[in-house]
Amino acid sequence: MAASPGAVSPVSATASSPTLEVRNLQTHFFTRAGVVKAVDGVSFTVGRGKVMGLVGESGSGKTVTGFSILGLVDEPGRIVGGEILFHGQNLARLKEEEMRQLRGNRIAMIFQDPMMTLNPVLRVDTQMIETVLAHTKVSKEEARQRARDTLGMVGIPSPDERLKSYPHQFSGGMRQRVAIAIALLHRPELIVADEPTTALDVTIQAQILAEVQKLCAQTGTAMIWITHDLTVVAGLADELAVMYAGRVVEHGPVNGTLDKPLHPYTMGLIGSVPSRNKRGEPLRQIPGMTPSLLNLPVGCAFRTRCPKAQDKCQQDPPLGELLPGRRARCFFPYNMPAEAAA
Amino acid sequence: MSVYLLRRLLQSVLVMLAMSVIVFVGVFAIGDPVEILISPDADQMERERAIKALGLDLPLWMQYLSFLGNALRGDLGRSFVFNEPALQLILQRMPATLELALGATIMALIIGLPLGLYAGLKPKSPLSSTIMAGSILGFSLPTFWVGLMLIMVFAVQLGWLPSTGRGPTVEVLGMRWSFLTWDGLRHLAMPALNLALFKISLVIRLTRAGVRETMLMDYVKFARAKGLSPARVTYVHVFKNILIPVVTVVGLELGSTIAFSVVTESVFAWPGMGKLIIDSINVLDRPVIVAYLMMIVLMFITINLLVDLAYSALDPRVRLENK
Amino acid sequence: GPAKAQNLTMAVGAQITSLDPHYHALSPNFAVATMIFDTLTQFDADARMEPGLAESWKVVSPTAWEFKLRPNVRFHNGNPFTAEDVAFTIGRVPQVPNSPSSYAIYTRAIERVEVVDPLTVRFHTRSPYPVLPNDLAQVAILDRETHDQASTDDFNSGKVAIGTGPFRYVDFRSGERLRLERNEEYWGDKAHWNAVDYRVVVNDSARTAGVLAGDVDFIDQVPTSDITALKRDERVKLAEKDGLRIIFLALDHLHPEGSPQITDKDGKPLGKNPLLDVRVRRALSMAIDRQAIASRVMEGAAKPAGQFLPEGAFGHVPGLDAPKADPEAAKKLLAEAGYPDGFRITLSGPNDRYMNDGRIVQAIGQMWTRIGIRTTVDAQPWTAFISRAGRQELSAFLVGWGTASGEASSPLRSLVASYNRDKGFGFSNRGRYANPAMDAKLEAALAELDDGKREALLQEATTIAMQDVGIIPIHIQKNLWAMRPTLTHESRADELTRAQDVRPVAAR
Amino acid sequence: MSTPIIELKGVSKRFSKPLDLAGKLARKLGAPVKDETVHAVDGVDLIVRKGEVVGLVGESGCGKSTLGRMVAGIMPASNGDILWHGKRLDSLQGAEARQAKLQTQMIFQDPYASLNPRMKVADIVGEAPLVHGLTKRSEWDGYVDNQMRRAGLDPSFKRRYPHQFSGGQRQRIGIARALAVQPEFIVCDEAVAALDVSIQAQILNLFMDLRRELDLTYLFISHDLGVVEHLSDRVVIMYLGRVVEEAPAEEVFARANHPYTQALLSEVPRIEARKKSFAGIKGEIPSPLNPPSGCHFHPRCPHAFDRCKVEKPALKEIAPGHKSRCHLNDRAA
Amino acid sequence: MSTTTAQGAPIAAAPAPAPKVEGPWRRFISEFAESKLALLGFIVFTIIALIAIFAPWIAPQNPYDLAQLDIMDGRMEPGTVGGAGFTYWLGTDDQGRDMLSGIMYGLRISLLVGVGSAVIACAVGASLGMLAAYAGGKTDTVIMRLVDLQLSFPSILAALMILAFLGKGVMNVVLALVIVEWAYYARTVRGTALVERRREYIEAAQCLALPTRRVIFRHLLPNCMPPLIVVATMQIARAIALEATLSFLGLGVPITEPSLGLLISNGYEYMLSGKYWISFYPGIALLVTIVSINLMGDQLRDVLNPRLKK
Ligand SMILES: Nc1ncnc2c1ncn2[C@@H]1O[C@H](COP(=O)(O)OP(=O)(O)OP(=O)(O)O)[C@@H](O)[C@H]1O
Ligand SMILES: Nc1ncnc2c1ncn2[C@@H]1O[C@H](COP(=O)(O)OP(=O)(O)OP(=O)(O)O)[C@@H](O)[C@H]1O
Ligand SMILES: [Mg+2]
Ligand SMILES: [Mg+2]
Repeated sequence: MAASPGAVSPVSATASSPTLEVRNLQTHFFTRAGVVKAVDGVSFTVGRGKVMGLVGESGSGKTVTGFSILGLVDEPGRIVGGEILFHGQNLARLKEEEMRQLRGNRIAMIFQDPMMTLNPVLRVDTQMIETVLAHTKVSKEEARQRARDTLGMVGIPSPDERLKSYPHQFSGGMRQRVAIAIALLHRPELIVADEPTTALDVTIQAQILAEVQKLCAQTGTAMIWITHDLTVVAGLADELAVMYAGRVVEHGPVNGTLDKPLHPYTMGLIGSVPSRNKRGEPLRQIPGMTPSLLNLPVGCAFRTRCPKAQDKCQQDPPLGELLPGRRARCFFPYNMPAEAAA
Repeated sequence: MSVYLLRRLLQSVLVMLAMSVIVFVGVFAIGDPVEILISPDADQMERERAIKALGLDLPLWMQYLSFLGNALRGDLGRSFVFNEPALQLILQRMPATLELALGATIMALIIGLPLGLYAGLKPKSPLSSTIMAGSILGFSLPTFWVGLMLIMVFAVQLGWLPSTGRGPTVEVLGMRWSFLTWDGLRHLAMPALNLALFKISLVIRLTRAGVRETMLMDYVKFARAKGLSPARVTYVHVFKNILIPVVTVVGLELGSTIAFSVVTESVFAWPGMGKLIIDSINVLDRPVIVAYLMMIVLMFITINLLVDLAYSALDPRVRLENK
Repeated sequence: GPAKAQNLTMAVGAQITSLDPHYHALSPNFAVATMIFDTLTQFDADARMEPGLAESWKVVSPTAWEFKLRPNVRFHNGNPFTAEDVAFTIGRVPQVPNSPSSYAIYTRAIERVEVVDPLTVRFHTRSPYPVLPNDLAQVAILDRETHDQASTDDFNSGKVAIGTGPFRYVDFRSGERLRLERNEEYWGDKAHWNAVDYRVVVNDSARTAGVLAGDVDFIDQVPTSDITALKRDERVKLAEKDGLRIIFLALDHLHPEGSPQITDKDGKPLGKNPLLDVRVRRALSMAIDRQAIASRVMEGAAKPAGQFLPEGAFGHVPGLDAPKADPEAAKKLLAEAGYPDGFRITLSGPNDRYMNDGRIVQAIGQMWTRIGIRTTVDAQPWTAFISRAGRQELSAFLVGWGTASGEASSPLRSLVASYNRDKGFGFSNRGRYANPAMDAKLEAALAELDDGKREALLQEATTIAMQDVGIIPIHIQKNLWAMRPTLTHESRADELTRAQDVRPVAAR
Repeated sequence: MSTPIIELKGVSKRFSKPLDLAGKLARKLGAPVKDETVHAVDGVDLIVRKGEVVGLVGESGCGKSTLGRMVAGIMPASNGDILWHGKRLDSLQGAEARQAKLQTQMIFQDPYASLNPRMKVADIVGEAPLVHGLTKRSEWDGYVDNQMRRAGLDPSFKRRYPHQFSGGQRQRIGIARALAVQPEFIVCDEAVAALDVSIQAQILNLFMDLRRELDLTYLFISHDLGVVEHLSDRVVIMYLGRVVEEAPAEEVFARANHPYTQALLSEVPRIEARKKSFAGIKGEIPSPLNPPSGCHFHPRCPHAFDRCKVEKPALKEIAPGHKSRCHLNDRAA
Repeated sequence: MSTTTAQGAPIAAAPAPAPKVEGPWRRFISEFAESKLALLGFIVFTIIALIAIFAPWIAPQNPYDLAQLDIMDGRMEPGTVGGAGFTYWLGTDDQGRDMLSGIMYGLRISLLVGVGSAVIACAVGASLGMLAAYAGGKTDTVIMRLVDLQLSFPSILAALMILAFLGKGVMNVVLALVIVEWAYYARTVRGTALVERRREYIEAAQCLALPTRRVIFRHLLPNCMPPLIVVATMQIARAIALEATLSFLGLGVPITEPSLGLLISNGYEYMLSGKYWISFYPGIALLVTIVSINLMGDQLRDVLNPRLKK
């Protein structure tokens, strides 16, 4: 086993090594209509205590990326390539049982729809306690205690009573908080949050974002925050990865990326946020539609919609570090110092 | 809750009233009971006497009103044939039918749930296809035919089980039950299986469909994301959810099981209500037919109510109004 | 085993509706009654009258009969049997409340019962009534002391199921089974069985399967379809007996200007009722191949018939045989009657009442169709069928008649005598056939106390009815029983299935 | 000023389950049985003039859609009057009623659920014009093509079914369907909420183009303040069935008066705000089944005082064209 | 921005290449055909249906014509040559009816009864269910109480009484089955319609001022079809089996025009005596028919279930 570097090495999280490093991940769905390359060469890293925003439009592969990390890709999907290094250990190679030990324990996930993630016929305490007991050998009472504490932590008043409730007795925002509490039960090192506030109101969203921020800061948990809402990421994340058609097209710190995006797609995305536009004036929009993942054109997938596309774009651009700490998958990026100089 | 019960009660009364009218008119339309009951040696005078004795000389609406009047006092009339209170006749035979129907239901659950679960969890495996194709047999083969086959194989050829009839009974709660003795169970086995066949298929299908749908739900994936063992995901998260439709339908089917026991009871000479009703229809014994149908409707309504209550107990989302 | 030999388990195909022997005149009920109770007179296996609780009887005047009763007979509860009991019984019969079919038809002729002494009783009739002993064979005798005020429920619950018969009541569950034990004090031949389990198994195949599987020792009403199988099987043997039940066709005589279910070939009304023409009736009768029906449909369990009763019965006309099938002659007759192309007719019948009833009507349908009468066959459950037949809605239909008394007066009076409410004639004459010549002969016979003269009159009446084709007789059923090979059965012509008729082979 | 296209006067909508026989009986017998009533919309006054874009904002469940449906004539009001060009909507008969209905069209939140999955695009778009005689069968094809083109859809897609389109395209079908009956007024009920930012921009642009070309009037329902700010001339803010604030758009975003509006504005995430710390209004949205007494917002309001709990504040004009429903305004005065 | 060359020019605002150009029918068919079993069921059912339709032309005998039957040929074993020199490949029944022809004609009756009753019951039930869902209030209550009444009345008993009332005949059996079955459809449709009615496309149709009838039948109904079709496939099978049971109980179709059920139930009496073919071959035919319908139904259920699709 030692032969495969970093495979089963006992995890000693040094401050320098990132919590998660995804390298060239490829997850494909083998459907009747053909192979859907939902994730096709995704790479990014998330450091300890950092929040990484994963943005991109619907269908660009954000959720599948999240599921790939947790090893929850179902038939007909399969991880066909790449590495998912969690503290250096490649999750893609783990056996199901080993993966199960990690899930909910050291890596947790929060799903998009707060109405659907909790089992409607089980009480909240059951759903929380079973999660505790799945990974630690404690008594039921201790497990309940932990559940109660965690519920309190996410700001649910009188957790004792609430534990005995069924999910339908909660509002959407509270359910999402329960889901977050479940994710936090084992103080995971990594949380994948898949659009956890998209279905919620602005006011409730704000409450949850506040909760999350506090937690990351306190526990040093790394977080991948999946969303298509740039404005949320702007306020929350440290780093940003932008996905387009199954690939990360840009990756870098939030500040730089949002202010001076490199990739034309990122540029277009930011441009279409209404508040970035003058009131009443036409919004800047990206022309055209997202291509089908079934038959992507060769080369840069964005080129048919890109204002800067050229012949060269018919080749595949690599995800290169174009500026320090900032990588993009483009031959003709924006905001390059050279261009600025020119 | 009280409103809910009250509403159900009112509805039941209406339904039973409607039922009694339909049956009265229906039986009247089929034919003349005296024609059937009377001895061939009789003459016209005897016939007239019999008509009078059975109260059939009055116009139908008067017969109905007097029935209604008696029914309000708890008297559903006396059987033309047996000269016993119709209700008593039915109550005597009810345990036999109930144990048959319950036996069949339990059998259906014991056999159907595991098979359905397997077929739902592994929809592509050859065994699942076999289970599903096999389950079609459950409702394609006519009950009476399967019944006779069972008798031929297990009683006539192999001699393992008694061919027909009900075994020795034990009196509990003032009723005679046969499932408490070994011989009684042996007698029960074949008819119950015969009756269960359709329900086994039903349970398999419901379970499979339920499992397949539930497996796609986000909360199942979330349960896996929590790191639960596959067994816990299946047996707690999935199973409890599919139990709801299964229990509902199986409960509701109990009513039709009792109705379908007509066929099974006549094939296996099982002395239950089903046989009674067929015999009564054959001789147009109207008081028994009416009483039987009233009982069936009452039973059905009760079962429906119980199912609804069970449903609300199983599925916390459903609350009978007004908490 | 030997222990088992003392017990008998029987499965019968007909429902027992009550243990009250006067509640519902129905032959399965009567079969049960004759196990627990006795009658003054009774029929032997061949339907001949024999003494029962009465040792002898004689006519003392045209309207009075004197019966000598059997001495030293006791009811199951030890009460002695006397003439008072007879008088009580005759009084009770018409009084049973709610009876759907009363035994009073058998006692109605009696105007008064005179108790002469404890063992002599005299019956006074309203008019000369030759068949009184036959009628009394249907009336179970009860104990005045025990049964005064006894209700039908009391019988069913076993409280007063007490008679003088060969078996005593043990347990009765209606619709399921009756349990009996031997009456050790019985006055006649004691029954062989310590205990009898008399079960009701209505489904034919279930009964057959039961005897094949060894769950029951004895069954009745063996379906003809199982005859071959049972004959081959070593586990069982069959018993058969020519019965008294005739299966026949009745034809519509009521509607002269067109029978409801007869049309011409194109479905248009004929304007008249062809069945009123005796040539047509004869043609219909001649078209039927009774031999084929008996051998193919009934698998041998029937005898082609040309009159109501089998040979040996009172009133049987020697030489009045079943008509030979002759389709050609039938066609000729039809042409003579003015129907060279035939017509259309619906032949109805029950499908759940007589042995193979549905199959017989189909077979007859085939045969009629072959002589040019296009026949639609309509077989329905008895309930629906008989009501329609009773309302004279049918043109031709199949029914049966069992002559329990073994005397031709019964079918003549009920089936072919002109419908007459006051005389009580033609009650079951659903086709409304009417023939005054026949009526006259019958009426004369019914008032004739001399057996010889009466039989001659009955034979004449029968001959008239048959030659006029008042009904079309098909066949007389054979009754079938199946049992373990170790048993024998004294099979009865009157179809009754009773435990006292069954014995182990060795015990004979 | 010309008569407004739509005027709402004290419009309310209650959803209630009337007691049936059993319920009444039980109440007679003394069981504590209440009929449940949801005040989805509670005494709303609103005016929409020709050519205007009115934004309607509020939390989920506050009654925005219900209001929109009543305006669009899908649902009758329980109380109050809805005037269409000065005429009471419920008093209109025959052709005029149909006209009123057709003149007001609605575009729905869920672009998929609002399209009949079993109809071809051409039928979805062209059914109503044909039924209402806006086009003849012979000219139908061309008519449908025009409508589709106007909504930015390639007419060659018209034989397809909704599931064969992407979200943005589906919303365009919905728009084409509404435009095909030549309305003057369109109610957009969260019409872009389900769409991606990039698609959302396309649709919003389309709305603005159409407004210019066809002189359309919009009631624009949304909970996304950013979108509303971008699009509308006037903004109406609802809380639990009541209008709490109403003002021209600039005014609202510059000088929000009602504490709820202020809280709402502070929560809107903005792309310019980096690593901000979120707070959230405290408390959950109360149930409309039994709304808080007095001012509905008082349990969550940081400035609530005793009066707020008992007395319902009135909607008062605090500046020209700027109304607010808050007791604080009285206090300041 | 200025570097954009002619060849690389963006295809501005070009209508997106739509996901997949496949009509719902084609998609439906290809998804349906995914299951080999369902395809097999379809093929078998087609053959059965063809046999049933063309029975009068392909059957060796007209088993319903009494003139062609001869009881002397009754109960002959398969392969026997009958009196008229006619080979009975599957034997004969008690009336001398050629079983092969009997089965072909019987299929006709059984399918007519099964499909006929399902179609009519579906039409009646669906209309009432839709009406109940759409109208709501009192109409809904009355219809649904009727449904309850019907469902609580054991179907066999109902059919028994109806047939006893109406008399025999294929049409009466169909009618009885319709009366027994409509409630299942009504309940199913109402359930779906209640959900569909709240969908926004119905509101959209209302908003377009379309006439109510049009909304119900053009918009609501088609979307309530999938569960209806699923129920229908089950009910066809159920109706065929129920008809067989009714025949067993002495009701059902006329004995001279036997359906598969009646053939089985006639032959049933001969099972014990080893004349298996009278009951066995019709049984096989019935089994194959119902199995093929259900194999199709099973796949339909999956194909039509949007939740099982991603
Ligand atoms: N089970 C599956 N079978 C086939 N294709 C799938 C499956 N699951 C996902 N995909 C495809 O993978 C692609 C990526 O899906 P994913 O759910 O990751 O998108 P997303 O970025 O999360 O979008 P959204 O914002 O809508 O959630 C989509 O094109 C989708 O069609
Ligand atoms: N048909 C109905 N029957 C009963 N209550 C209803 C009905 N429609 C809406 N309501 C209730 O009325 C209130 C307002 O609903 P409405 O849909 O108008 O809210 P909304 O502001 O549009 O919310 P969202 O942002 O979630 O769309 C809610 O509490 C809702 O539960
Ligand atoms: Mg996603
Ligand atoms: Mg809404």
